[in-house]
This record gives sequence, structure tokens and C-alpha cells, in this order.
Amino acid sequence: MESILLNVLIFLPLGAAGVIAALPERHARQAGSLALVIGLITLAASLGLAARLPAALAADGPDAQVGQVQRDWITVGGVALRYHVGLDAVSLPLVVLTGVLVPLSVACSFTAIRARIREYYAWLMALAAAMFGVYAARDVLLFYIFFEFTLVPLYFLIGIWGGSERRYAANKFFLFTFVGSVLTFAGLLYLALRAAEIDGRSVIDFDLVRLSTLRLGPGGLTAAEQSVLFLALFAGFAIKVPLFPLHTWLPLAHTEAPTAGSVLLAGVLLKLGTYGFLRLSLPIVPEGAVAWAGPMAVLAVAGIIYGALCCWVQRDVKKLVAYSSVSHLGFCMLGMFSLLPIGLSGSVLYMVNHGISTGALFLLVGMLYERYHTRDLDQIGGLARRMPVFAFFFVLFVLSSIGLPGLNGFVSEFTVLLAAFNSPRLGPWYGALGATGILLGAIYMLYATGKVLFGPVKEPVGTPDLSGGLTPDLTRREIAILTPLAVLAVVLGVYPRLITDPLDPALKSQILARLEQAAAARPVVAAQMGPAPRPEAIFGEKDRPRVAAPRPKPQVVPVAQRGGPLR
Amino acid sequence: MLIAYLLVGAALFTLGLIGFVTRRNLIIIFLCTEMMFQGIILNLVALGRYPLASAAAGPLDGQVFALFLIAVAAAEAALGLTLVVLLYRYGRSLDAGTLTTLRDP
Amino acid sequence: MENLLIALLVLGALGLFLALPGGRAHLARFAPVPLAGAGGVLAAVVLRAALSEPQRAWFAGLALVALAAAVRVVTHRRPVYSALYFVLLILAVTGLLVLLEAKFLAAALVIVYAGAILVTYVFVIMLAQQATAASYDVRAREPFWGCLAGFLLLAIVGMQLLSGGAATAAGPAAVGTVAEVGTRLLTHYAVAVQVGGLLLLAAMVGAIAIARRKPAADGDGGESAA
Amino acid sequence: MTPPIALTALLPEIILAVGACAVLLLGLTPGGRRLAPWVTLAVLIGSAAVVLTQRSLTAGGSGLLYGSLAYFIRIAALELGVLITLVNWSQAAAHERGEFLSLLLLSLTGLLLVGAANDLVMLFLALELTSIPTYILIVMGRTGARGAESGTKYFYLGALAAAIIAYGFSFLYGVAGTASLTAAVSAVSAALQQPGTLAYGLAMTGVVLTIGGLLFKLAAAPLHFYIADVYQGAPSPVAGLLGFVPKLAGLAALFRIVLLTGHWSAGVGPVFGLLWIVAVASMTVGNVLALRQVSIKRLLAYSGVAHAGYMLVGVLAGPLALSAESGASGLLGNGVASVLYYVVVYGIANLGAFAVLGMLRTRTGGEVETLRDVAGLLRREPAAALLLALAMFTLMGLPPTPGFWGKLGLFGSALAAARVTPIAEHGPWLIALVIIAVLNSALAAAYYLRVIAAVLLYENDRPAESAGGEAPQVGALLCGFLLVIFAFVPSGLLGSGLSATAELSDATLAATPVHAADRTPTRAAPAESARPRVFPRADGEALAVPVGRPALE
Amino acid sequence: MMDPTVARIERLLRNPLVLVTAAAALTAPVVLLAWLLWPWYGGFVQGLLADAFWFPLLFMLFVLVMILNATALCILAERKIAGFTQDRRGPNRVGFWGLLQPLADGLKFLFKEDIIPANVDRALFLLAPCLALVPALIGFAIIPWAGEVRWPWMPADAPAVSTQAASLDVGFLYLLAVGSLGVYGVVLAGYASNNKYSFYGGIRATAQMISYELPMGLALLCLLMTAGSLRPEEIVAQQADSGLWYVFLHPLAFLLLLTSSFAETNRAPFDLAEAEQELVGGFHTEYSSMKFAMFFLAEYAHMITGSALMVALFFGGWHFWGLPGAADTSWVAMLLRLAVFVGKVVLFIGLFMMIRWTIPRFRFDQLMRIAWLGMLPAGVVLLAGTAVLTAFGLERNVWACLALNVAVLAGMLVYVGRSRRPVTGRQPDLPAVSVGAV
Repeated sequence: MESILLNVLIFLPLGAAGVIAALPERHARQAGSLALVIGLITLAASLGLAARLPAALAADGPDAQVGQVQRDWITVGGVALRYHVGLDAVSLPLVVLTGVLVPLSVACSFTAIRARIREYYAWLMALAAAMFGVYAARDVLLFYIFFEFTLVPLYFLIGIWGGSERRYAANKFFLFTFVGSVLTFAGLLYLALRAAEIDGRSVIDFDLVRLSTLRLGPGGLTAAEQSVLFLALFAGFAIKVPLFPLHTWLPLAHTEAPTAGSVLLAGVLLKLGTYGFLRLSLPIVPEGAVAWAGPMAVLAVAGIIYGALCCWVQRDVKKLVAYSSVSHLGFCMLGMFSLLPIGLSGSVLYMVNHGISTGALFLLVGMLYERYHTRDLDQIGGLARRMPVFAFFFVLFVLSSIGLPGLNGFVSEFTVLLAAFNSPRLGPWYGALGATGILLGAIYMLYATGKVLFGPVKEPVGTPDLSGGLTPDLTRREIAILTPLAVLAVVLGVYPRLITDPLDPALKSQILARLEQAAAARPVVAAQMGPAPRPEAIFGEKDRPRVAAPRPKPQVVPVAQRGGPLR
Repeated sequence: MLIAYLLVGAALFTLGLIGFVTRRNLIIIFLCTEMMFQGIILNLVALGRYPLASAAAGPLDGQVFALFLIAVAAAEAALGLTLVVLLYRYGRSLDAGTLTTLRDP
Repeated sequence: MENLLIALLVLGALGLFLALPGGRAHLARFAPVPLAGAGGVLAAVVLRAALSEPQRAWFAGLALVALAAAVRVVTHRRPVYSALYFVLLILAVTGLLVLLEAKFLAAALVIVYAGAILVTYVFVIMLAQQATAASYDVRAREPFWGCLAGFLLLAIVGMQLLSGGAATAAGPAAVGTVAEVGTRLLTHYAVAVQVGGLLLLAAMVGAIAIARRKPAADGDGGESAA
Repeated sequence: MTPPIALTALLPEIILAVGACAVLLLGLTPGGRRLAPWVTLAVLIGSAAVVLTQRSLTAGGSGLLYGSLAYFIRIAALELGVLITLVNWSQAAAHERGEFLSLLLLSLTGLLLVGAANDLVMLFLALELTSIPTYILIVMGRTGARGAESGTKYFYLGALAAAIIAYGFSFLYGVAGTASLTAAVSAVSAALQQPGTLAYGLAMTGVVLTIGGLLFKLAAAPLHFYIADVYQGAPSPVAGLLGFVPKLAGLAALFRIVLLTGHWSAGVGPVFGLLWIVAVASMTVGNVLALRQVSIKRLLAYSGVAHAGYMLVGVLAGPLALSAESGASGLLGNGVASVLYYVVVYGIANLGAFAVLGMLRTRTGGEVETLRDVAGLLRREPAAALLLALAMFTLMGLPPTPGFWGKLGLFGSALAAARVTPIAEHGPWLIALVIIAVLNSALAAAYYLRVIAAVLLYENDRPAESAGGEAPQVGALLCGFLLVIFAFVPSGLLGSGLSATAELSDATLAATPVHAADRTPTRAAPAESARPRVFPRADGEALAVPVGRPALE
Repeated sequence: MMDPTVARIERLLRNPLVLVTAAAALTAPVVLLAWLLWPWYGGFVQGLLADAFWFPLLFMLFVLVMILNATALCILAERKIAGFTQDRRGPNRVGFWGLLQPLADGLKFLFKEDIIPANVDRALFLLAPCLALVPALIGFAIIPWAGEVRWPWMPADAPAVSTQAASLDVGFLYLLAVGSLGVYGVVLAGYASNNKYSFYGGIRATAQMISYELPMGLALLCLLMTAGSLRPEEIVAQQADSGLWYVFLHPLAFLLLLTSSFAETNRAPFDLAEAEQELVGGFHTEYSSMKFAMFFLAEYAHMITGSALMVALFFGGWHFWGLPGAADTSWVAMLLRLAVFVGKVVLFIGLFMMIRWTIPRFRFDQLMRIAWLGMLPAGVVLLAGTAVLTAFGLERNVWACLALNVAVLAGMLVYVGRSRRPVTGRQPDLPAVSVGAV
């Protein structure tokens, strides 16, 4: 049952993409509806999977997976590549987020997209399939394949339906991410080879669990190898995140992309980078991660501040939201590389929250653009009077994005900064500098809100353009799009444990324990990680990491238990 | 003695190569490849006549190879001269330097 | 020995560079000097050895003729002469082959090369060559770099050959009688003979097909398949 | 003297050769000309059928050796031959169709023989038989001076390369004292280990010259400069052929030569340094030059140079990467298998792209060549546009296209070779090579994207349109179909590539010094590692697919 | 009109008695001197003649001299035969029956002004006649004139000496190789003369010679397959042993070789290269005096070589039924054999001449068509058939060979009979000729 749901999640959109592309001309208008239906089905499937998680956790412990599917795909002399997917507590929130955002992005395109409709929805569906695939993949190569495959649909979404500089933006987006990910590819290859060598197997595979439980210390990967491998993974993921000096593709891509593209890009695709760091870099090369945590945090902080400053000077509201993503994902990375439990869980939470609030902001900007055909802050103003409903949502999500307590952004921002302050690996200066990002965020967000919503009404000539069934304020369809996100923003602001409760043990057993292992295996790493953080930095005594405690689980999981022998 | 033959062969080959690179007349250029073949033939036969290995299994292989080289050279000559004539009909010139319709932008 | 080789090569390179057609008519007059120098050195070396054995004298003479003819092939400004010097080269090589006991090959070389290939060359040159020397025949392309690269290659190969010291024939020497070559050719290389036949067939078909083309039907860019 | 080879072993080649003659004769009459492409197709399929019945054939003699490698090359050449025939169905002018198709068949015959050649003479002749028809095909495929110029350039440089190869062969013959390749292995590799002797000098010169000449067939730098002109001047379907036939021939020959030098078994000889430099130069030069092209044909030509560079990575890694002792080498340890897979996939993708170009005409009836010509193709010819995009993505190596699996094998085997092989002493260089290669494949994405963008993103009032001709369309679609199949079910082809190298692996293993493990220098090993260099097989997990058994079909 | 003195001398020379007397008077002192001095140098000569190395060379020299003389005689013979064919007398002024005509011709050539035109390529212009003559002459080296001989003064255990200058392993390939060089003379003469007619002659000669070498080679291959050897002396010996001349086995191959020989010698009906009416002499338009004579010599030397080759390969060489065979090494037998050989050659030369004066010249396209569409396919079929026969061991079976030849001939005739190609062979793509205009 679960595996069917997961298959639905990945293959239904893929099949739908084909069907939509092949729709006859006269049914072109049904493409959107069909896509929406598919989107809703995937949403239901992701929710269904989420609902099965508690039971699975209860049964199998924190590493439990729902919807596991495992098939041999390519089994050629000495290489075994499996189609192995499954969702655990770490990936499930992101899958649900994707499940939510996909139908919303379909729905928001109904009026915005007028040309080449079938193609558009086909690519959108393909993108959805790829995104689900990335999060579900339990095989590193499979992960990489889905990771790369997301580029193609998005490339077309930006390149065909984007703004005036869409082709340049699409190319830049594609090339940047591709350059990074080929290096990652080389790293993964080397990793798999070394893993087989270390484990003494004659068959090379890319099993995620096997790689992330690889022997550490003597006989395992050397420190230098770990460092280099971390850099190789970094190349792909950091560009995707994007970390500070590698972010230049992002504002362009965001600005030029159609609304749905921006939403999915900000909401889901950027998380592929952070998810990659979390899923691959940290557990597979923990020593490398520890060694590079400092520079990573520096980049994260630089991104936070640089992104915020860029936002401040933007006149294009969409670009502003785009730069805010740079800033926000800096927080995400900062939390992650604090290497503390709360940092990690805050980071994951941040991913979800950023997806909700920034996705919503892009939706709102898109709705604005549809009416006014401009995103220039100087050309519009005082819209609160014209569009009260719009103003409500706008303010809500801006506040969520700033991190107003009670809304979702606050929880994650707070935990992330807390972790940064307390991280023995980083030190308080990182937290302090990161905190200025919140301040700057409040400034630029509120400044933009003020310009758009308040003050004298200012509209470009000939607008609002109400063709295509729009109304001056938001239509019911648009409200229906925004409402779920608003609800989520509030719910997660009030009750973040919805996510963190299953998440924390999973992170602990999969990632933190791995870091501990690394520290235990090599004194250098332990020294780099520093002493255990102060207890008050941790929510509750029971979560205190036991640095030297032996793990109850065996280090190397026998193949037989993980899904039987090969073939 | 072997080395003397090999050196003569190498000299012929190299002279052919130099001609191939420096001359501009298509026919001469092709003649130069034929000259390279002469060097090769000399090489092959000399190495078959003065074998290095004490139990050379195919002392005659060199001559057979040389025979085939002659055949190949004949085939190439037929084709090459036809192409030259064709180009000459098109361009009224045998200048390799004028073959520039196709080139990098 | 190495020093001698280098001297030879330098002289040869200089001479060839001067002799190659180019805008250096006043210098080209001096080309024979280094070339003759090289030839003289070569002749002296070989002849010294030749005194001990008549075969070496034959070798020396034929090799000198071959090399001189080769130089003329490369440097002559008139294609017909190049082709004729090539015939001379072929004859010299034939002589060398006879010295090497490859008589069948020698006969084949003359029949095929001198008798067929070179005649065709001359034929084509006559067809396509104007009476006056064409501009592209009196101007070489990058003669300096060509000579330099070529003689460097020759120097490298020569060094490789000379580095091993004197070689003595260790194995059974090949004597290319018709019967022996023919036996090898038609037993072990029987398939290769067939392949050679296919090769000639391909070249023949191609040459005929190409020769049929007429520039009058020139529709550049458009293809004949419609 | 070895007994002559049985004629039945040669049956596929005989069928091709006789078929070529038959097609040539058919070209004499109008009715025959209509029939000629069908006969060509039938000949290819018939030959392939015979090959399939001979899959376990092991035969030698008469300068030929039929083993696993020859089997793979036969199958690959014949299958691609069918595609090439379809794409070139009506390429030449009607009155020349018989000649055109028979030359095509002759070239494929040569390719088959290159795969089986076990003798310097045979190898040289087979290489020539492969090449010479291609020179003619270029000229015959179209009228006008461009074809003639292109063909002439290709021909001249091909003749030069043939001379260089032959010169190299002559030295190798001298070292070995025989033209037989199997007999020459020990002599040549031994000679390369004794610097200062005449044999060493001869062997060194021979190897360098031979490989240098073969680089021309591969279109690898620095012998790449002709290739763009040739592709541009050649008609598109013929250019598609040029991306496969000479490359596979060159590679097959290169395998034999590299095996001869003992590079794979002992890491000796000039092969490593030479091919390393060439690989890096090819990738970089090819990609950089491709970046600034506006003609898709030139772009694909330079991309072919880059791909030759990638293939050389696999050649360097050799067939024995992971385990020199156990004889087991999986795909990621077997660079040669990856190269074989890659060249087939590259051939199909390249052919597919050129088939699309060949199928189309601009509105003015001209040949489709520049990016501008194909702009907005999606609207007018969606299938062609998608096929072109698919081909580009494959060439780019985007997962999960077959090009990606190829790069997986190529780069993986190089990395594996850097760890545990006879050539592990070159480890750091191999790793550097892989990094350069992946960066290059990213660089390459830039120009492939330009094509994709032109086809799918741009609009054009006067897009190119199909010029008709059903067979080329079938051929193009078949290319696309195969690409999709190999994307999702690559195991078969990968496995057959793997089993194709059993022959080379065995030969390498036989030539490897007895204690291969001892040869591996300790500096390649991590300091703290106490594990043996060779993978033990004692953990109960045998190889998933034993090497040497064809996994195809 | 004629100077009376000259007329008187002419009349005198036309008297055969005077001629014979003069000749005797000229040669008698020489012979006498040689006889008188014999004791002084006789041993040396005998030694030379008995030496296995020097005798063939001397014999070769002798043959060369004889051929040069024979060429002169040939010119006379040619003119006589022309006269005979055309029902006239031919040269009959100089000497009895015109016998001194060659002498007169030679004198004429020698004393004519040697002109080198202004715009010729001097080096090639001078080189060309040499290149024409030399290959024609050195071909004789491998002709086995008369088998082996053992002089009476030779010790009994000494090996017999051969009348063949060079016994080469490559055999008649040598002849082919040397013969193939002959074309350069003609081609270069045409090119160097810087004259359109000469040039066309050169071009024609090249094309013709290349074309006709192929059927020639095929014909020789047929023979090679039967004989299993390239050595002419061995081929002759085979024929002498069996008494079966190879012409009986391979008549068609012989015809091919014969035809090719005509073409290779540039003689009518294949004298397109010098066609006087079209090309005013073709390649030798610009040549005069001795250089012209050298071309002339080359042509006749070619003819003699070709005849000798055909005699050796197809007509049993020195063999004639009833005459002593190779085993008989007495000098009488040798002279007999030589006489037989020379006689056969003379017959061939006569044939050459007859044909020259009876068959009209071909047009160039016809010439090409004969080679490529007629002789080449026939040769190929013949070769294939011979190969099949050889495979079955029937290569010396006269009936099998004749059957093959008959079959090929029949096939050719049937093909020719059914062919719709117009016999005039006009190029189909030439513009139509309006009948009325002719």
C-alpha cells in the first residue's frame, strides 16, 4: 500500500506529463485541470504517506521508512544500481511540502500561462516527479539522477514561459547547477568505489544506508579523502542552495521564471541543496563536514547578510523575494553546520518554512504581476486599498518570512540562531552576525510592504489588466491557493513539533550519531567539534548527546537485513 | 646495416612529412605521402632482412606488408588524383590554401 | 655518431629550408651548399664503411640518390619535375630493395609505382598545370617551422635508433623470392588479399563515381537527392 | 604456421562484401536502384543474424581473431549500420545510389574486420577499408564544391594518418619480428621495459607513431583540426556515420595497440603520458572550440573531439581496474567496456542528431545547418525537435540518458584504476583526469544547451520543415527509441560491453606480472590502511554478473 | 635533273654483284686479321665465352648490337611490306632491292640539323628520347635466346653457359617493370615540347599505355598460373619438354597479349599518340635528327622485345618439333635454337608490320573501349576460368583450356551480338549531328 503511494508520487506525474504532452489540440484547455487533479492526487498520496509515519516509527525506530520500494535496476558485472526509494522522517516533511506546492503552482498558472499550455503542464508534472524522486531516493546514484533531472523541466519552464531575459536566465541556471553537480558526480563515483573497497565487496553499489554507515577512522576513508569528497559534494549542493558566492544564478532565474517556476524553485528545488548536505555530506563524510563546518558557516553568514543587503536595494519586488531566499537559506546552512541537534532540526524546519512563506510570496508577486505587469516598487503603491485580501495575505507571509513569533518562520529562525550561538564548532560570533540578518530582513521586507501596500495608490497606466477572468482583488481561485499555505504558516508556527517530533530522533540516529562516531574514531575530529554544548542549548535533558556512548546498532548493516542480497 | 636502412627510411618519411606540411600544391602534397610510404617500405623490408628477435616468426611479413602498402597506395592515389581533378574542375586551382570554404567562423 | 647525426640533420634542415620554394630567391641559390655538405658528410661516412664490403658501396650510392631525389621532390618548383624525381626515388628504393633481397617487392614497386601511379600523377599534372609556375608552387607554407618540426622528428627517431648501439641480425633473414612471398601471401594472408581486393574495389568505384561529377551541375548546398 | 581460419567464421564479412557487390550491380538499373537500399538492409540484417548465431565463436588464424571483442564490434557495427542505412536511404543522387550503398557496406566490412584483426597487416588494411569509402561517401552524398572540399581534406589527412600508422606498425613489426599481434605482445612489452636497447627505441617510436596516427581516426586533439570542416562539408547523414564508424575502428585498433604495449598489464610504455595529454587536450580543445560555433554540424564535430577525449579516459583505465589478481573487473573497473558502451551510445546520439538535420530543409530548400535554421523547430516538427533535444541531452551526459551511464563507467573506471590496478602508480594523474573530464562535460553543456534552446525555446516565423523521406525518419526515430531504451535499460548494452572485453582482460591478465598485487606501489594506498590492495571475494558475495558471459539479449 | 655522278653511283649500287663484292671487300680484311691473330687472343676469348658470368653479358651485347642493326633492317622491311601491301615496290633506289636504304636513312638522321625549339623545357626535351629508348633495350636481358651451350673447348665437368643475360627470379615481371617505364619517354616528350599537338599525343599515350597494361597483365597471369613460374627460360623449357606451346592452351590470352603489345609499342592501329593526320606526329612533332631516331629505335626495340616475349611465353621460345632440345648443349644445337627463336621473332615482326599497314587506326574512344570493355572483362573471365582449371589440376590439359577459351570467345561474341551499343561508338552525350549537314 505504502509503496504504491510512493510509486504514485513519482510515476503518476511522470505518466501524466506524457499524457498531457500528447493531448490532442482540442483538449489543450483540459491540460491544466488534469495537472491539477494529478497534483491533488500526489498531495493526497504524500499526506497518506505522512500519516503512516508514526506507525512506522513506532515499529521500526527512528530510521523507519514508509513506502519503501526496492528493485534492482542496473546490475552489470560488479555494479549494482538499485531503484530504491523510501521516505523517512527527514524527507517526509519536504515531500509533503512538495505535495502541497505542486497543486498550488498548477492552480496559479491557469490564467498566467496562455501559450503552449500542454507543454507547460507536462514539464510541470515532470518537475514534480523529479522532485519527489530526489527526496524519496535511497540510493545515492538514484538521488543524483533525480537531482539532475530536475534541471530539464525547470530549464524549459524558465526558458519558454519566463520573462524577457528568460533564455539567458535558463541557460545560466542550468549551467551553474550542472557544473557543480558533475563534480558531485565524480565525488560520488569515487565514494562508491572506496566504499566497496573499504567494505571488501566486489560489487559496487550506491546504497545510501551503506554509504552513510561506512567505516570511519582507520581503514575507512582518510581525512584528506573525506575533505575532498566533502568539497565535491559541496560543489553540487552549494550551487543549488545557493551559498553566497555561488548564488548569482538565483535572482535571475527567480525573476525570469513564471510564477509556478519561482514557487517550486524557491519552495522545493533550493532545498535539494540543503537536503543534499544533510542527507549526504554530513553522514557520509562526517569528518569532512566537521573540518569544513567553519568555512561553511562563514559562507552562510555572508550569504545571510549579503542577501539581505541586496534585498534592501531592490526595486523589483520579485528579485527582492529572490534575494531573500539567499539570505534565508544562509540561515538554513548556518543551523546545519552548527552540528547541533537543534541546529539540524531547525534547519529542516527552516526548509519547510521557507518553502511555505517564500513560495507564498512568489505566488503573491505573481498575482500582482498578472494584474499590473510590473514588479517595480516605484510604479505601484497603496494597493491595500484596492486589494485588501491581497494585502492581508501579503502582510501575513511577510511577517512569517521575517520570523514573527507565532508564525512558522520564527521557530526555525530562533532554533537556528540558538544553535549557532551555542555551537562549539562555530562560536557565538556566527550567531551574532546571523542575527543581524533577521534585523535586515525585517527592514527590507517591511520597507517593501510599505511601498506596495500603503501610501497613495499608484498604478501603471492601463492597469489593472483584468483579462482572463481576474478581479481587482484576488479571485476565489487565488484565495484558495493561498489559504492552505496561510494555514500551514500558522499551524507550524504554533505547533512545530508536528515536524520536529519524528524528525529529531531520525536526525539523531542518522546524522548526529554519525558525527559522534567520527569524533570517536579520530581525536582530531573530536577536537574540532569541541566540547559538548551547554545543556540549556538543548531542548530537554533527554536529548543531550552522549558523545562517547557506544551505539547500540551495529556499524555496518548486513546486506541481508537491508533488503536481501543483490539481485 | 639495419640502422643505416632505418635512417634512410626515416629520412624519406620525414622529408615526405615536411613536404606534406609545407607545400601548397595538392598534387605535390599527395606525392609527399607517397614518399612517406617509400620510407615505410624500406623500413619494413630492412627489419625483415635483419630481424631483431632471435626467433622471428614472420621474416617475410614485412615484405607482405610492404606489398599491401603498395596496393593501398595505389588505391589512395586513384582516389586522391580523382579528387584533385574534381577540385580543379571546381576551382581551377590546385592550391591547398584555397580550400577555405569550410572553416571556423 | 650522435654528433655526426646532429650535424647532418642541421645541415639538411638548413638546406631544405633554403631550397623550399618561398620568397627567398637570393638565398635559395645557396641551398645546394648545405645540402651538398650534408650529402658529402653522409657519403664520406658511408663510403668509409663501404670500403670493406661492396654491398655497402651500392647502398651508399643508392641511398644518396634516394635522398637527393627526395629533397628535390619536396623542393622543386615545378610539379612535373617533382614527379620525375619521384620516379628516380622509386628506382633508387628499388635498388635498395634488391640489396635487401626483396626482389619481388622491387619488381612490384616499379610496376605499380613507376609504371602506374606516377604515370597517373604526371598525367594529372599535365592536365591541371598551367605552363607558367603557379603561385602556390613558388611559395611554401611555413617552410621554417615545417623544416624544424620535421627534422626534430627525424632527430628523435634517429636518436632512438642510434641509442641501442649496433644491432646484429639475430633471426632468420627474409629472402623475398616470388615463391616464398607468394606462399606467405596466399596462405597466411589469403584473407588479407581479399580485403586488399575490396579496398581496391572501393577506391575504384569511388574514383569512377567522383570522376563522373561535373561542375556544371553545381548546386552548392543543395543536395542531389530530392 | 597457424591453420587458416574457417570460412564460416568469416561468413558475416563475406555476406557484407558480396552484398556490397550485389548492391553495386543493382545500381545499374532503375529498378535495381529502388531495390538497393532494401537489399543493403537485408544484407546487414542477414549478416547480423549470422553473427548472432556465432556468439560463442572463438576462432583464429589468417591474421584474424574472433573472440568477444570482435563479437561486440560486429554486432555494434551492424546494428548501427542498419540505422546508418536508414538515415542514408536516399542520400546520394539516384544514379549513384548503388555505388553509395555498396561503399557504405564496404566501410562496415572494414569495421568488422578491424574488430577481428589480429595482425598488423590485417589491421592496417581493415582500417583503410573502413576509411577509404568514407572519403568517397562525403563527396558522393552531395553535389557541389563543398562536398569535394570536405572529402579532399578528410582524404588528405586520412592518407597522412595512414602513413603514420603504417610507419608505426613497421617499427612494431621490427620489434616483434612478426606481424601477428598476439605473438607480438610479449616482445613489444618486454622491449619497452629495457631502455637503452635498439628494441626499446623501435618499440617506443612505433607505439608513439601508431597511437598518433590512430588519434586521427578518433578525431582526437591534436589531429582534430580537420574534423569540423569535414562534418560541415559532408551531407548530414554521412556526417552522422563519421561520428561512429571511424571512431569505433580507431578505438578497436587502439585497444590492440595498447594491449601490445603492456600499459594495462604493467603500466609501462609511453601510452599513459601520451594518452593523458591527448585526452585532456581533446576534451578541452573540443569543447572550447564548440562553444563558438553557429553551425550545428561544426558544433557536433568539435563535440566529437571532446567525446574522443572522454573515451580515451576509459582506454587509459584499461580492462582490469578493480582487481588484477582475481580477474574480476566490474563495469566501474573496466574502462574498455565503458568505452565500448560509450562509443555505441555516442554513435547513436550523433547519428540521431545528424539524421534530424538531414531530414529537414529550410524554407528556401537549403540544408539545415545553423542554429538559426533549427530555431523554433518544435512547433513545425515536434518529433524532430524532441529527438534533437534528446540527442543533445545524451551527448551532454545528463542523467538518466545513456550518455550518463557511459560517463559513469568511463569516469568510474578511471577512478577505480587510480586505486587498484597495475597502473595505480599513475593514480593522482588519473584522478586529475577525471576532474578535468567532469568539468569539461559541464562546459560542454553550454553549447548543447544552445542547440536545445534554439530548437525548443525559440520561436521562428520560418522554421525548417521536413523534406520527406520515410526511411530517414524511421532511422531517426529508431535512434531516439534506442536512446530511450538505453536510458532505462542500459544493463544489456553495458553488460555486453563488459563481456566484450573478456578477451582483452584475459590477455592483459596473462601479460600481467605474476604478483600484480606486489607491483602496486604502497604510495597509492592510504597510510593507515592495512587492507590488501585487491578486493577479496571471500565475503560470500560473488560477482553479480560473471565477466565473460554476454549479458545482452 | 639528278647529278649524273650520283645517278651513276646509284645505278652501280643497285647491281647486286657490286654490292656483294663491296661487302666482301670490306669485311674480308677484318676476318683475315682476326683469323691471323687468333693464337694471340683466342684463349682469352675462349675463356670469356666459357665463363658463366661473362658469356651471357657478351651475348647480350651481341644481341643489342644486332637489334640496333635489326632496327635499321626493320625500317626497310616495314617500307617493303608497306609497299607490298599497297601493291607498290617500296624503296628500291638505294642499293639492290633498296637494301642500302637503312644506311641512307641512318646517314640522313646523323647529318640532319638537330633543332631544339625555343620554348621547350630543355631538360625534359633532351631526357625524353633517352627515357624512351633505354627501357626498350634493357628488356632483352631476360629473353632466353637459345638455351644453354657448352663450347667444344670447355672441360667436360664445367657447367654449360646460358644465352640469357639475366636469369631473374622475378622473371617477366622485370620485363613488365621495365616496359612500364617506357611510357615516360612519350609522355615527357609530349609535355616538354610545349606544343598542343605534342601535348595531346603525350596525354593519349599515357592513357593508352596505362589502359593496355591491364589486359597484358591479365594475359600474363593466365600464363603464369599454367606455368607456375615467372622465369621465361623455365617456361620455354616446359613448352619444349611437353612439346605443347602455350598458345594452344591460351589462345585468347595470347591474343590479349598481342593486342596489348601493339598498343604498348604505339604502333598502328594504336598509334593515336602520333597520329600524323590529327596530331602532326604527336609527341615527336618537335623532334628531329638523332632524337627522333631514338624514338624510332625505341618503337622498333619495343616491337622486337614484345615479339621475343611472346615467342618465349607462348610459342615455345627456341623449341621446334624435331629439333634438338635443351639437353643438347652443343653449339650447333644452340645456333639452331637461336635460329628458331629469331625466326619466330621475325615472323612476329612481320605480323606487326602487316597489321600496321592493313588495319585502319582506331578512334580514341574506340581504343579505350576495346581495352576497358572488351579486353579487360575477357581477361578477367579468362583468368578466373584458368584459376578454376588450376584448382582442378587441369591447367595443362589442352582440351579443358581450349574449352575455356572457346566458351569465353563464344560469350564475347554473344555479348557483342546482343549489344545494342552502336558500333560507331559515338559518345552518347555529344550533340546530335544533323544528317543533312554531312
